[in-house]
Amino acid sequence: MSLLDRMLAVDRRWIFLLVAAAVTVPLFLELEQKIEVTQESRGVADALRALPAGSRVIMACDYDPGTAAEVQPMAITFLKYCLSHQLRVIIMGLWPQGPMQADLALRDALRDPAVAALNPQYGVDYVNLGFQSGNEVVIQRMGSDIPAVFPRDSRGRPIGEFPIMENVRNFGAVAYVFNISAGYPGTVEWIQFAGDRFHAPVGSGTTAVSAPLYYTYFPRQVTGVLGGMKGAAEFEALTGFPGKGSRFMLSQSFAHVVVILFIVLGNIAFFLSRRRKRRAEGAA
Amino acid sequence: MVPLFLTAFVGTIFVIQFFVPHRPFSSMQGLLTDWVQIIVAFAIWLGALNLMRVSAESVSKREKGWPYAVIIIASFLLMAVIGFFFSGGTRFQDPGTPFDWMYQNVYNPLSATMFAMLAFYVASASYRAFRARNREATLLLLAGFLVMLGRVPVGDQITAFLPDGYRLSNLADLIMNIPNKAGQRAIMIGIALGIVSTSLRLILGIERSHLGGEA
Amino acid sequence: MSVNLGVWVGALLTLGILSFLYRDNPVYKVCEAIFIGVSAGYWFVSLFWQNIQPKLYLNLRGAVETLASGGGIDSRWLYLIAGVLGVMMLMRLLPKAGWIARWPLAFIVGTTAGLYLITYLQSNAINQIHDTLVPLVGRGEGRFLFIALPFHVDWAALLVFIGTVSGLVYFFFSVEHTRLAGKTARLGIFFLMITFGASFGYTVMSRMSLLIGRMDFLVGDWLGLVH
Amino acid sequence: MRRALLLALVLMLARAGLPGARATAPPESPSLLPPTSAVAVDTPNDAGRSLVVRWVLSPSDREQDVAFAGYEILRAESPEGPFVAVGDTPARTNEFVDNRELRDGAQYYYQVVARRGEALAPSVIVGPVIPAAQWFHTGRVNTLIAVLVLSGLIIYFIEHARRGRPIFLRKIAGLDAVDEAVGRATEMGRKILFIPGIQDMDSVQTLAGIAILGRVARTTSTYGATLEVPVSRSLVMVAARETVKESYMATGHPDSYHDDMVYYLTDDQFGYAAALEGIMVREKPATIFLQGHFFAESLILAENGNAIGAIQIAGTAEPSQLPFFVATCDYTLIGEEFFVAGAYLSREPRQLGSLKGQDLGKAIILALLLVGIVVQTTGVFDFASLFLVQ
Repeated sequence: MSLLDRMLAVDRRWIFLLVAAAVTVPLFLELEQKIEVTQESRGVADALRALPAGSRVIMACDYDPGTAAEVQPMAITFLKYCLSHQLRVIIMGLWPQGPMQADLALRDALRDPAVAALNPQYGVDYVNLGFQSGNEVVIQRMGSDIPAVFPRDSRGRPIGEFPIMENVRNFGAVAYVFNISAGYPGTVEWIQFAGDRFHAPVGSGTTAVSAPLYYTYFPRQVTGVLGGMKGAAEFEALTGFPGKGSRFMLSQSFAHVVVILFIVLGNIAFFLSRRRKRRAEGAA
Repeated sequence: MVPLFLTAFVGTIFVIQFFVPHRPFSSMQGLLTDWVQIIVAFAIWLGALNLMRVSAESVSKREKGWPYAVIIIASFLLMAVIGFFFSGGTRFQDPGTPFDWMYQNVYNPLSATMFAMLAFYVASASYRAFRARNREATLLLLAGFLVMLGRVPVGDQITAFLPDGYRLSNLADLIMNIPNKAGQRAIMIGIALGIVSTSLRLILGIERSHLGGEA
Repeated sequence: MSVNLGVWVGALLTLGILSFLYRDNPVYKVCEAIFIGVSAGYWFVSLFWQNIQPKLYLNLRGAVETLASGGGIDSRWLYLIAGVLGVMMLMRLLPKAGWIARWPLAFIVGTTAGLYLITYLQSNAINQIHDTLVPLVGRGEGRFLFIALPFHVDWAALLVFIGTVSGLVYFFFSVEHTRLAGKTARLGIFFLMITFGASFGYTVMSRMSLLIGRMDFLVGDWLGLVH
Repeated sequence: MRRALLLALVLMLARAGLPGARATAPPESPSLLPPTSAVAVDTPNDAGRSLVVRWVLSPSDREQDVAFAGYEILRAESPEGPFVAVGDTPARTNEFVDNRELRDGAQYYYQVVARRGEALAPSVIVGPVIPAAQWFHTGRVNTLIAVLVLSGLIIYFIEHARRGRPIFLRKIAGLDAVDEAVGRATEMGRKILFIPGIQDMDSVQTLAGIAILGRVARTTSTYGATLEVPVSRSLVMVAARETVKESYMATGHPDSYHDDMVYYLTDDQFGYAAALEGIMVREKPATIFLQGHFFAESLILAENGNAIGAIQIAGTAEPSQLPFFVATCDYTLIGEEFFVAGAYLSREPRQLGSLKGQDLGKAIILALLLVGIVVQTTGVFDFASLFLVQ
């Protein structure tokens, strides 16, 4: 077996080990990374900045722990920004795990000094309406009657008890919808129903997998898109709340370089070995 | 016959209500969407119960790997009992309930790790399988490289010698905003037409494979 | 190192799943079985408290109470139909009555078909056509490379337009891909491949982020080596 | 040379589109002024019981005026009052949708009050205005036309095909490769693996995959090659068996068919992938078909197929998995191509007909795009506005 063939036939576990090292080692390094901001990310931050204090925003959490690494930092930053700028946040989810992830994000956000200084109150400054099954049908229904879709919050209390829900009948009472999306149902449905049908301004924070598709809706159908952990880092930079997104950028860089090197090496070995085989066949 | 009628009836109502805001369509739409939500909840229940049935059969027949089926049943029951009886009823998601503990410390890490495993597979496929075997694949990989590098800070660091605005991050922006947008749009329009025709066939009862052949 | 029991449980389960990378083993299988069971239980519970209880049970209880107190029959009784359809869904578990599950299924399929027919047409076709149609040439100054032009040209929009049109031509099946159609389709596949390349890059990015999150949990939250 | 030009063009474009500078506002004025020229109208295109109040912002409502609290909306059923608060909006909003206990056909009057702390500045009273429901949503005529035209075309061509009229579909590269791939496996005396994805029969993609299986089975039966179809759903197993059996009957090789060719592994996504991985490594099939609805497991499957050196022909409409297939497989049926292949091979007239209808829909869109871009650029008429849906 030639060196090339052996190179191609290397045990996968070595590759696994290299990848683990590439993402783990940078976690120990403290290197300042300059975050280049894309216009899609800027779109989300600008839309938030344009909202007057007291406006209601919906944070729709359509993701689960499986993809939380990418989008949880966005939820945290979004909450920090809103609660420190007197924007009232209505949390909900079309994925059952979404509102629970939002609760985790809330715990983090409420610890931030800028948020803690304002001492936001449940039911007044923010509320968690919980999960509702039915996918896009839920959004469609919210367009005409939010209280009918969410008669109670995630803890089973009637929403009539909460000042934040006063006069909220449909998207007309909501100044911005920020959807954190990890697939279906998610941003596509929010755009199609809340945005296109009921004209609510929609912004999206999403996994990198979905970002290329959602960019197509920008800027008219969606005001902004945060794509993956990089998007989270950009959002953190734009709002001035540094967090996990920024911290992980170095690992992300390393990981990408490693993958590219793998592809290049693999291809070199593949083509050299193929050429050698052809030559051998030609000689024979 | 009934299922075909139901599909046609409900489908037509939802098409009409887009164009006719007047009652009764507006209120029917509200009621029907509520029903859908309830039925969908039962459908997901069905999935969970089916899993229990399959696992129980596996245990009773002592199939290969049946002890794992016991673990599946046990962890399902544990989660269900905790959620129904020991986590404060409708307040089951409150921070501090046993249900919340299970979510954070069992469900959360397991689900996150399952997906994180894909990173390893991507890496090994990068080495062993992603080949510039033809013009299409070459183009794809090149665009992939540029985006991968351009979307992390390292891309701009290795092209720092170029003037601002001509670096890898700008090139990645360009790829996302021009060819990606155009390609996605072509695909989206195609998909839209495909969905219109499938939906139409469903409403007209031409397409009925979901009902298990003839219904 | 963490002293929190929950973090330890999470870390051990994480390692159990990761052990599959070395090779398939019983520890991995146990963790996988726990995952399957717990997630099914999770859905089971949350759907009950967040959907069936408030939407079905409370509505019907309200209707019964109204009737019992002499208030007559109100519209909430209609929810009984949804409940019946839901139970029909569960009938699939019974071998003999499984066919009845087609009714609620047909109901859901009808809703989806009706909703999708409109929304995809609107959001994915009509709105995208609208966004593609922008003036390509306008008043003002423009340039082509380094040559100044007496009018403004929106090169980006022009390229997006060409890409969209040629991509559509590729997905055209009634015409053989020869001559003009063939050339345009080839241009279309060029745009499509760059699109896939972009998705490829973003998917890799996504997967790596998830791994970073897990590794951070292990070395940070659990071992406490990173702050 | 052309490439250099393209690169230059690309770089030039990267420079375009810098954000503009922000304007600064004049200093604030102390007294509180009311909003001017309020109007109230029936909410258009709705189910009734709703009215819209709009106003021009009070001159006091500016960003520098932090004490400015917003607007309160008062409503009465006669111009004399009594006026009752029905809602409020934050500063710098100029519209309020009132849907609080309104009756269709009744008359209402409104007043918009600017608020700064305790200070109030009411607008003039506007009204009467009467809420009503509409029978047709006027902002959606374009969508209605699109629905009717498209549906008409699709139904027409389904009927057309059903009457047995021929429908032309172009060649698809991945399908032409089927013979070659099967032939190679036969020569090498190795198996052919057909993987129809991990979704159930309710996915259109699974159906398309099964249709392609029918064609592959015909070829394997005539070549005498060994076909294996491991599946992850019991219903898919039933359907796949029927299809393969039929193909073997049709080519006159019913004896070569046996039920074990199609077998069930597991419903679990990664369990299925792991089992297939084992099969691939052990049996080293020469050709692998990946045709159906795939998710994250696609990568694991395609990688292993590649590692054992099999010819791989993939097809799916799942956008997130397509890039991996293109990068790892020899041929890939992309999106619609995959559906067309299924319909084309199954020869099902209704499928063929609706595809033709779709294609004509695409032709219309193409024509609209080409005409539209010219009209839009010349500026004689805002063609794009025809595609605005409310």
